[in-house]
This record gives sequence, C-alpha cells and structure tokens, in this order.
Amino acid sequence: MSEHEGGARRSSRGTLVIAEDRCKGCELCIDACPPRVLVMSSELNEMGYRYPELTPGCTGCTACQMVCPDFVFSVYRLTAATAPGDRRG
Amino acid sequence: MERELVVTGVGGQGIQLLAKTLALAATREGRHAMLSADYGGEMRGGPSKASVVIGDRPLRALPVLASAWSAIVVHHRFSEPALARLRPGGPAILNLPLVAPASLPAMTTYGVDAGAVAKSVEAPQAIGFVLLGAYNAVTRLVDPASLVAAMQELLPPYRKQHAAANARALAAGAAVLDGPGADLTEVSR
Amino acid sequence: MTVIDTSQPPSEPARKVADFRPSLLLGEHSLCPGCGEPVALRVLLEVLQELDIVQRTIGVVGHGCYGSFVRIMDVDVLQCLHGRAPACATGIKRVRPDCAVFTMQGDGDMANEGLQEVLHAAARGEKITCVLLNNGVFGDTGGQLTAATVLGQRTKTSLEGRDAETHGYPIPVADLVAGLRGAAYVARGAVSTAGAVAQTKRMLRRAFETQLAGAGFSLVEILTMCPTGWFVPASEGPGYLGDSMEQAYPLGELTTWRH
Amino acid sequence: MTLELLEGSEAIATSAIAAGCRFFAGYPMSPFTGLLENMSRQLPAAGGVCLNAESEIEGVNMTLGAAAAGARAATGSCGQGIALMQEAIAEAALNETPFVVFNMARNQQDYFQATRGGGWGDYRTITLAPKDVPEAVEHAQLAFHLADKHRAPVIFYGDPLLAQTRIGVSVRPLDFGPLPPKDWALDGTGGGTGRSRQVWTWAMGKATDPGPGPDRHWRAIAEKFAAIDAIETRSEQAHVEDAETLVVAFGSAAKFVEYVVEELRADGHRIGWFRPVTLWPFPGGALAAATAGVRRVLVFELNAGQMLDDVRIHAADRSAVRFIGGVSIAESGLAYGDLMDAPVIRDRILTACSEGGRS
Repeated sequence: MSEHEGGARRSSRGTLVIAEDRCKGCELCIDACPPRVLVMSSELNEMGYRYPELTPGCTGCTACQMVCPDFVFSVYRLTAATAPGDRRG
Repeated sequence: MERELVVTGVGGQGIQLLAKTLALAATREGRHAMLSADYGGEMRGGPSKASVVIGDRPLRALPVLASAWSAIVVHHRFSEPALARLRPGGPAILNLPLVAPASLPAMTTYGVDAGAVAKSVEAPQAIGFVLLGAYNAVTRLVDPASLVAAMQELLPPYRKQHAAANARALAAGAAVLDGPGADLTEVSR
Repeated sequence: MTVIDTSQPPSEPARKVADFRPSLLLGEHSLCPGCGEPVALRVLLEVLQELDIVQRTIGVVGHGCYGSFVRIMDVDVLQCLHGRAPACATGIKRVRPDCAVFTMQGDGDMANEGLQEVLHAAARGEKITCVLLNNGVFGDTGGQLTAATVLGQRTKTSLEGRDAETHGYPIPVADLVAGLRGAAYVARGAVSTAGAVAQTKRMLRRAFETQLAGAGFSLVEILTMCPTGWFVPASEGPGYLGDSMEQAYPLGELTTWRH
Repeated sequence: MTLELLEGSEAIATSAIAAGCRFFAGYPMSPFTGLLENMSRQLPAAGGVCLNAESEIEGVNMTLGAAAAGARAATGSCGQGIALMQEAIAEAALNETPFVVFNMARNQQDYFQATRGGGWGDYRTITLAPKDVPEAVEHAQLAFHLADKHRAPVIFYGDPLLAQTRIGVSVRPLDFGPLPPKDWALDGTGGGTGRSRQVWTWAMGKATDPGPGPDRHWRAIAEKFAAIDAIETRSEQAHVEDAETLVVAFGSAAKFVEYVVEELRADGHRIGWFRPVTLWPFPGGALAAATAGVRRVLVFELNAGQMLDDVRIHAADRSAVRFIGGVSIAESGLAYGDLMDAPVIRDRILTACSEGGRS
C-alpha cells in the first residue's frame, strides 16, 4: 500500500486494523510507534475518547500492538511491499 | 470388668515406659486398653504420673480417672493426689525403701526393693520393669510373655541392646511376688 | 494528512503478524487508560499458548485491579485472599504436580500483605511461577503508598512524596527473592516500551520453562504503569516509569537457571 | 477387629489419611503439634504431602489451594492459631472450597470461635465435637465427608485429652454414602475451552459465561447453610424421659458428664444428659424436646459460658438454665485444669440440684 494523494509519497510495508471503539485514548501507541505514523483522532469514539489513526509509513513492526493496554491493534505486513531479503519478524 | 492402675513418681524413673508397656501388652492380647500420661515439661525430676485401664469390652473409664483399683508407687514425692483416688482393698506395689509401706493402709500393699532387685540381675536402669513384673505377678492382668514382647516392641532401635536386661528385670520383679496372685474377682468397686 | 482506512483488513496480499489479543482473552477489561497490567496479562497468556500448556495451567490471582482479569482469562483460576497466592499455589502444585501453576499479584498484594508468602515459597523452591505486577501503588484503592513505592513518589498516603524518614525504604521484591537458594529464575521486566514488553515476555517464558523443568521457584517482577495512581497523564506513564521506578528497580535477570 | 494402641493424635491422623486426606499443612502449637507430626510421618507413605507451613495463615491457604485443586486436604491448630485462619475459613465457605480444620484445642474456650467464626460474610462452619478418641477416629473421616458433601470447610473440635490419650482403636475407611463429583475442582484442563473453571468468592464467572455474581452467589450460600442447619444436626442423650435435671455438655466434657450422670442414676437421681455432637448446626430442636419436661438444665463446659448461649436459645424454658462450668486451665496453659474431673463435676451437679429449679 502506498499513499496516492497529498504530500510526499511514503511507502507502507504494513498496515493495521484499529478497533477504535475499544480505545481509551491513552496515547501509548503514539510514542511507541518507531516510524511515528500514528496520530490521535480529532473525533471521539463511542466511549468519548480520541483514538489513534494510521498515516502512511507503517512498517508492520507491532510496537503499537505490544504496548496497547486495550488490545486495539491488529498488525499486517503487506506481502507485495516486502522487499526481497527483508523477512524480518 | 475394667482394671485401673495409677503409676506415680518423679520423672526419669521409667514411669511412662512401664505404663505404656502394660497398655501395649494388653492391646496385643486383643483387649481394650487406655493410657493417660501426665507429666511436666521436665524430663527428669518433675512429677510423673500415668494411668492404665484394661478391660475386655470398650472402656467406660475417663482419661482422668475418677478412681483407681491399683497403684505402683515409684516415689512418694508428688504421689498424694494420685493415691487419694485409690479404692480401698486393691493391690499397690511400693518401691522400697523410697516409699514407706505404711503409706497406703487401705490397700493390699506389696513392697519391692526394686533398686536392689534390678541391680541383682544387672539391670540397674530397669527399676520400672522390676515393679511392673511384680505388679503383674500379683494382678495377672496380662501374660508375662506379653509384657516382654511389648517391652521389646517399644524400645527404639538405639536402645535395643537393653532388651535382655529389661526382660531380666521383668522376670526378677515377678519372682519377688510370684505366688497364687491376687484374686481379682473379689475386688470390686 | 492522509489517514488510512483501518476498519478492515487490507485488501492487498498481507499476512497478519499480530492479533488484537490472544484467544485466551475472553473479553474486555475495564482498567484505566494507560494501565500496564493488561499488557502483562497479554504476554503471560501468549506464553502459555506458545508453551502449549494452556490445558494444564492453573492461575492464582490476588487482589488488585488485575483481579478483574479472572473474568477474561480463559485459564482455570483460583481467586485467593490478599497476599496469599503463593501459599494457595503451593497447595495446588503439591497436589497437581503436572500442572503449571502461576500467581498474579500486585505490589500491595505481594510486597505488603503477603511478603512472607512469596519469600517462603521461594525458599522452599516451590515449583511455581509468581508474577508481580509492580506499579508502586495500591491502584485498586486509588493510589496509596505500598512497600514498593519509590522514594519521592507522591501517593495519597505520602502526599509530599515518599521520604525514608517517615515511610522507610522501598522493598525490592525480586532482589529479596533472588537471594534465596530455592529461587531458580528471577527477573525484572517492564511493559513501558515495546522492547521492554518483548523482553518481559521472554522472561515469563523462561520462568515457566524453569517451572516445567522442575528446577525450582521462579518469579518475574513486571514494572507496570499506573498513571491514575501516579497522578500523571496516561501518555506520560512510560516516561515516569523509566525515570522513577526503573531507577530503583533495574531491569534484567537476577537469577537464571541453566538447562 | 484388631485394636492398635494409638495416641489420639496418631489415631486421628491415621483416620484422616484413611479417609483420603492427601494434603496437610500446619504450624506447631500444642496440643495440635502431635497431629502435625503424625501427618508429616504418615502422609508421604500414603502418597500425600505434609508441609510445616511458615504460619497458620499460610497453612490454611495452602490447604485451601490443595482443596480447590480437588484434593482432600486439611490443616489444623488451636486457639490463637485458628484465630489467624478465620479469614481463609470464611473465604473457603464463600468460595465453596471443602477442607477440614483440626482444632486440637487447649480447652473449650474456642466454642464461639468455631460456631460463630471470626471471618467475614454470611457463613457458618460445620463443627464436630467428638467426646473420646474412638469417636474422634470416626469424626476425622466424617468431617471430610461433610466438607465434600456441602462444599464447605468443616471444623473438627478436639482437645488435649483427644490429642494425648492412648487407647486401643481400630482405624479403617468408613463409608458415609455417595458424594457429588468434584467437577468444579481446578485441574488446569479448562484452559482455552471458553469454559475454564474458577473458584471465586465473587462468583462473577467469565466474560463469555457469566456467573451469578456476589448478590445471587452469597444468597445461595446463605440458603445452603440454612439447609445444612436443617439436616446435619447430631446429638446424643440419655435418661431424658423421666429426668428432673438435664446436664448439657460437649466434647470430652460430655464424656465426663455422661460418666457422672450414670453414677448418679445408679444412686437414684432423676437425671439425664444431652450432648451436641455438632456444635454447628446446633441440635436446637433435639435440645428443646429434651428440656421440655425437666426442672433444671445444667450446662457444663470448660469456659466462662459459651455454649450456654445456644442452650438458652433453644431450651424449652431458658429460666431453667444454670451454668455449672467455668474456666479451668492447667498451669502449663496447654491442658484442662482441675474442673475436668468426675468428682468435681458430680459435686457441681449435686449442688445445683439442691438449689432448686423451675417448678
């Protein structure tokens, strides 16, 4: 997956499914994310919390999932974007 | 019929062991026996008392005897409360010369110089077994062979070497008073 | 800024490398935002699955916020009295030696109410795994001082910060346990960063391996964030943990049993 | 039937093991110590475990754990040691963990502790009070049966006389009838099934399989104890039909009372005796019936008057109840004092009889 609109093109090797309704807005994922591609939403979820949103550049490293106390993240690595020889994890 | 024995004296005289020997001998004969021990924290020198009850049916007697039929008085010290519970007429073995023969006028008393007897059979430690042998010779509560077997059973492994001397003491004590034996049926509560 | 749709799995070829939560978690918890305890629970359950001992594991859970995990962990569990988990776990393990038995306790539970239990279980070399979730406060009751509260930390019963003159010094449980011969594996981890979480998971795995090998007692102390009890914003929990608790309780393995 | 000359502690330990006890944990305290020593000597050979726990609190919680895992388990102590266990005994009553607590008490001053408890919540503890070693041998097994039958901790209330008297007894497994399977016990196999087990005072269940929760669970527990109260009372009595005087006593004291009353009967006194065998549930109905026709109800116990409360509650006429017991402790503090003696009890009964009663 890659960004097709707006600013600089930034390739994503991974992506997430975010169960945003489960999020309590602690923001631990924001700092934990190495490529810093998570941002807090301006909208509130049904519990009234802001939640993380994914911007391009995810590496599929799972750091967000590792630190999330509310089990909000599922992490995927994109097969097509995986460069030859890059078989980490 | 239930027969009660109280043994009283000072700790270290073998009181608990002789009472346990009698109770075990009766048990091994298939009879009912109860043993209550009453002694202080001191191993030696303090009051030591034991009571044994033997019967042919489940026992009615209490673990604190209301009264007793017979006694072995190993030492006069601390003996008063126990002796006050004896029923008149029953047999009492007195350890001479530590215990004065006149101390139990209402009982059929038998004096045994257990110390001298024990020494004479080269079992100086076995005064208690001399007295038990004598007691059983009078009362015929158990088979003398049962006493020897019970004594051997109760010896811990590290004291097995005393078995022969203890057996001599039992026999020597019995020899002192061996006669027709007391007629137990004549003695009632 | 472009936001990627994360409501559905990707349509292009991809493989899932991390699920929301292990299948042994049956539902939601209601702990505070930024709490570290659910993270510790997740890696613990993942270890049970990876070691394939799920169907012979019994947990003993003490009293603290994590007590509510009894409802959501798909493991046989005894919820025990405050502080008594290592004693209960001892009884369980002794009559079911083929089971893997673990305790889950907070610092109030283990370091305050039940310090004697964990020390004696360790000294006996009890073949159980004790997990200490150490956040330095009584979280469940709203942030009071525990035996593990670090010097200077403000709690509702040490408003000016813990000072040694008034409140004494914090008790480093893992270090105490590591000093006992019956303890075969003792380690201290944290859940404040992704790296620490990964390290903590390895520690838990080694602790259970130690138990399964019959080598002796194992304990993993896990430093967990309690932003509510620390009176800091949730997002600052990991930083606060690193600046305060980790200074008093260095991370790493204290006792390792060699195969 | 071959009799073995066993000290009470040894007989009780042997009997408990014959009943299937496979885990024991305790902390030495006289006169309980003998039971602990015997358990540690005998249990390993029976395939069990005996632990010298670091305190009574750990001992009872180890036992709770072993019982939660499905084993027949027991602990014990006396007096102050049992006091330390109260939190766990209450917990076990509320989370329905069955085990046996052997209180080899120093005297009869633990009656309130046993029957009222010191723990938290609406619970009771079935309490058996044997009168002598042969009955103690039976109760050591009955206690496990009742614990498993009702999924509740059971107290065995002994004393120094039961612990230390040696008597010829025969110990063999006793059959008290079938028991429900322990399908609730934690064995680890529930993990990952979505229906993993839990032993939990709050009974919240799993997120996927909710339990009753504390409100319904604790009401059910209260109802369970009410049901036990209705069916598990045990008592003994004699010479009640024409008695003017009824003497009530429990445990060893009842054995002494029975002995004295039989003597007084032989002497022509119209006197009977009544013994609660279960202290809880208290055999109140039987006592009410037994006291219906008597002029005086004498309570003999070696304390300042604890069972006395229950006798007053249940006696047909509480104004007929007189206390003739009292605190009586040996100088060592570890055994009964001079009051536990047939002649003394006889004097107290006769004195009370001479003082009249209700007409």
